[in-house]
Amino acid sequence: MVYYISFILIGIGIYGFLTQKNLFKHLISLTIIDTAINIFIISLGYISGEEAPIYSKYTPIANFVDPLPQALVLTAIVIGVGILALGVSLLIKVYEKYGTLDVEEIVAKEGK
Amino acid sequence: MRRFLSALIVLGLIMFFISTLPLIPEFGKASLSKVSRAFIDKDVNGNGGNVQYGVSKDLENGAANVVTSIVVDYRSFDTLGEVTVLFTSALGVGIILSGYKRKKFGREPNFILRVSVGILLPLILLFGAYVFIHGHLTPGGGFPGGTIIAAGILLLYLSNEEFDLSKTVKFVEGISGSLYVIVGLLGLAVSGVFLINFLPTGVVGNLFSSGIVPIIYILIGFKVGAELSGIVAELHREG
Amino acid sequence: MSALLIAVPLLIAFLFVPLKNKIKYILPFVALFSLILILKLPIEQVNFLGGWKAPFGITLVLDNSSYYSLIVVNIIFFLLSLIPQIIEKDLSLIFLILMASINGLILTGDLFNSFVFLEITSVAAYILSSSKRNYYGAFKYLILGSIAGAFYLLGTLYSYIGTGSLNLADISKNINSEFLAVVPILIFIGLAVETKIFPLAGWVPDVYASGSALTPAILATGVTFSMMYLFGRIFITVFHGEFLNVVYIFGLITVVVAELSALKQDNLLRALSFSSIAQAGLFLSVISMNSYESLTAGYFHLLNDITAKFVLFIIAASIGKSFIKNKTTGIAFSIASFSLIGFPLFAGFRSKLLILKTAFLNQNYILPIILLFATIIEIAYVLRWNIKLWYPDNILPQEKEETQKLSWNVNLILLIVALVIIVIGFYPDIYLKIAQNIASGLTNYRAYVTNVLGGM
Amino acid sequence: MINVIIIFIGILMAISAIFAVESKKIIDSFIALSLMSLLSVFLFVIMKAPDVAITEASVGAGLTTAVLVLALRKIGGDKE
Repeated sequence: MVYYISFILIGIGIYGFLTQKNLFKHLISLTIIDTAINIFIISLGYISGEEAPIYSKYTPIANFVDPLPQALVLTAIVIGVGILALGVSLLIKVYEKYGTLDVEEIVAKEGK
Repeated sequence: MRRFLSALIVLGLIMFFISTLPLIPEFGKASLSKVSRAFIDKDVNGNGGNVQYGVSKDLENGAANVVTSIVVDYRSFDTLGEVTVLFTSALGVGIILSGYKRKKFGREPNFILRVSVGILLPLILLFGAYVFIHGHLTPGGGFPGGTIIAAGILLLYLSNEEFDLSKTVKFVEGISGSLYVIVGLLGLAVSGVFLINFLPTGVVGNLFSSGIVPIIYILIGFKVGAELSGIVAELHREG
Repeated sequence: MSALLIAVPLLIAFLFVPLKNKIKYILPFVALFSLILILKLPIEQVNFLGGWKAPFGITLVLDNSSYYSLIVVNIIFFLLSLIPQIIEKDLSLIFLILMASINGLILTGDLFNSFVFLEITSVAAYILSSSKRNYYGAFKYLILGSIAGAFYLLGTLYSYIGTGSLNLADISKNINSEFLAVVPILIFIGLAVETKIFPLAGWVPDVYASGSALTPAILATGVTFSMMYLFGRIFITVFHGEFLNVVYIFGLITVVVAELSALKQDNLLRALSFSSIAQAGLFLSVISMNSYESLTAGYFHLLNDITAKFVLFIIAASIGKSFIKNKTTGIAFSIASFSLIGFPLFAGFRSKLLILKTAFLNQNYILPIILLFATIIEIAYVLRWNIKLWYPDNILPQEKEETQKLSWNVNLILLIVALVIIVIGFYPDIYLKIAQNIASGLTNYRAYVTNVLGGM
Repeated sequence: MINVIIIFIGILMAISAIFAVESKKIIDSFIALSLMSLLSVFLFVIMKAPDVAITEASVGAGLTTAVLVLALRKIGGDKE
């Protein structure tokens, strides 16, 4: 079930990237794709009936879902926010240089 | 036309993903891989198994939170790389946005904002510190902890016109990053392996356990906090 | 010990954040240190990071192929660090990080770890490509690169599900044919942006032709080489040459499209960028014949290409409209460009000959035709640019005043590299030995698996 | 029961993702994006990944939105 959710979200992200002309929308599409892939990865390690992979008073013995995908997603989220911040700062400079964020207008101004 | 074509591409992509569904286990019916099994049992080097909370001691890795043990110990090198990504992008934001002046509001920030920051900020910082100090016991760790601290710093920027932290941020960022690498190099010096956990691991579940894991997570917390605060500060300058 | 190649540049980058301006003078020493360290390292060494054994922890693998790739990449970095004029003042830190990440990308024996290093490399590349106010090109590169990175991550996770491990050697041993139908597609999309395959190579001219000399000089040489190494490592060693038929077709399409576009350009840097795409396509289609000979030919050609591109891009970005004031630079440019088209007696000729030989050996007749076609187009535009730069027709007097003389160290390094091109044209053994070692390391996947996982 | 919740969250996520991509005002897309991130936090909690959930909540839903809004303010607010 969760698989379909993440596939549809990846699809929406790619669709937004292909159709939208505002550069902000491209960054948003990228974030949607990242989130969708994170959900997909976590769902690959989910085992129903098992607990979160933390030893504690309530779960003293190992009955855990797969912890490795969770560790990978942790890394992926942080990388995603780093790239987003970089993209945002580039976008500010693009706006400063061209006065617009519309792809077609920028391409037209580049040509001149 | 463009929309139709894009929809077609997207549909093809989704069909491709759906066609891979028979390969992957049904939702909720995944099985643990041998790697994960060994991580959970802390049995990579063959002397673990049957870990019990508050009882097992001196295992190869003492973190109660298995995800933390993977992130900061078993796959610590990934985390070093991840911190580097964040470091590089914070640096890049600084390079790309250089030449902006400090933001001037023109009028006093909202009274409620100013007063509540004074009350909230210590709590936010304390909570952030709690999250990354207890990263090996409870959910959380250096990354969310650092982000929470950065959120507190953002509040300071929004409420106080004179506030500037960029020098401190650079300093903290550089020092904590270097310390991370130096801890790794210490392992190289002590036992000939980069990033080895060379401290005693203690009892699973204690605050002072699992060797270098809490130390590294605290360093990561400071580093992530400093980097994200740096990014926020750069974005907050006057355009 | 090989971890030092990554740790030392990173440590210096972290330490010098508060003193960014001093770092420029340290770069050559760091690069030299890495180079000496590599030469001192023993080959066939596997480094288990954190002391966790192979399928569990992260490994750094130093075998024939990664050893020689490291030497190539670090020589490039060393040469670039000796030209401090082209490194803008804030970019020195990025240079260090790029060095660490490319060393890591070549050394790593873990699929997810290679994703992390891929992202570090890309982030550093985005920042480099934004120099000279080229923000839109960098933004385009960022979006494309990150979406490709997402696909790479998906491929990584599929192979984790298929084999229960992230270790390259373990995946190579255990992956089954069902997963081999899916994972290579995702990884191919993930690497297509960095290896400049046709539908996803649209960012290249915008980024390389920004006018900065450093950006193309690093991205088209060191970064491209390490990406091609990673491509070979993953597709040849790990996937045993599965999916390479598709790569072959994409490579040939890339060659044709890029050469035709290069012909149309009226900006030298853009023409060179398209030529860079074309050479990448040629390389990929050559190595997708998947034999020891074809890999040797491919990497030999790649080495010649990056040597020539190193010279061409630096000159094209830093010189004005003519060679009037820089005769020596002009000579280096002409040598490199003749090597690019494969003029007899130059290095490029040797590698193109080797490619033809391998193709006929494999009874492949499409590749030679495409190669011939590409060479004819290359001759057309390379000669045009040489004539245009040596005998500029309508140059204004004040433009002539404005062109500056390049300083002695740039000229010296460019001349040395140009000399290397000529030497390789007569004695190709040095480059051939590197290429053969890389090829034997990549094709011999049984040795790789036993090397990493121990005798099993 | 858990399936119903997941489907419900999934539909909400898809709607907010479409809204984030298609909305005319940029600030609206940021809010929709933030909402989508928050919903994904629920999914992470359901799938027993509290570490990821807390990270996504602070990074994805919190800081990402802050960064985007700061950038939007910097280029002079919402046009169109």
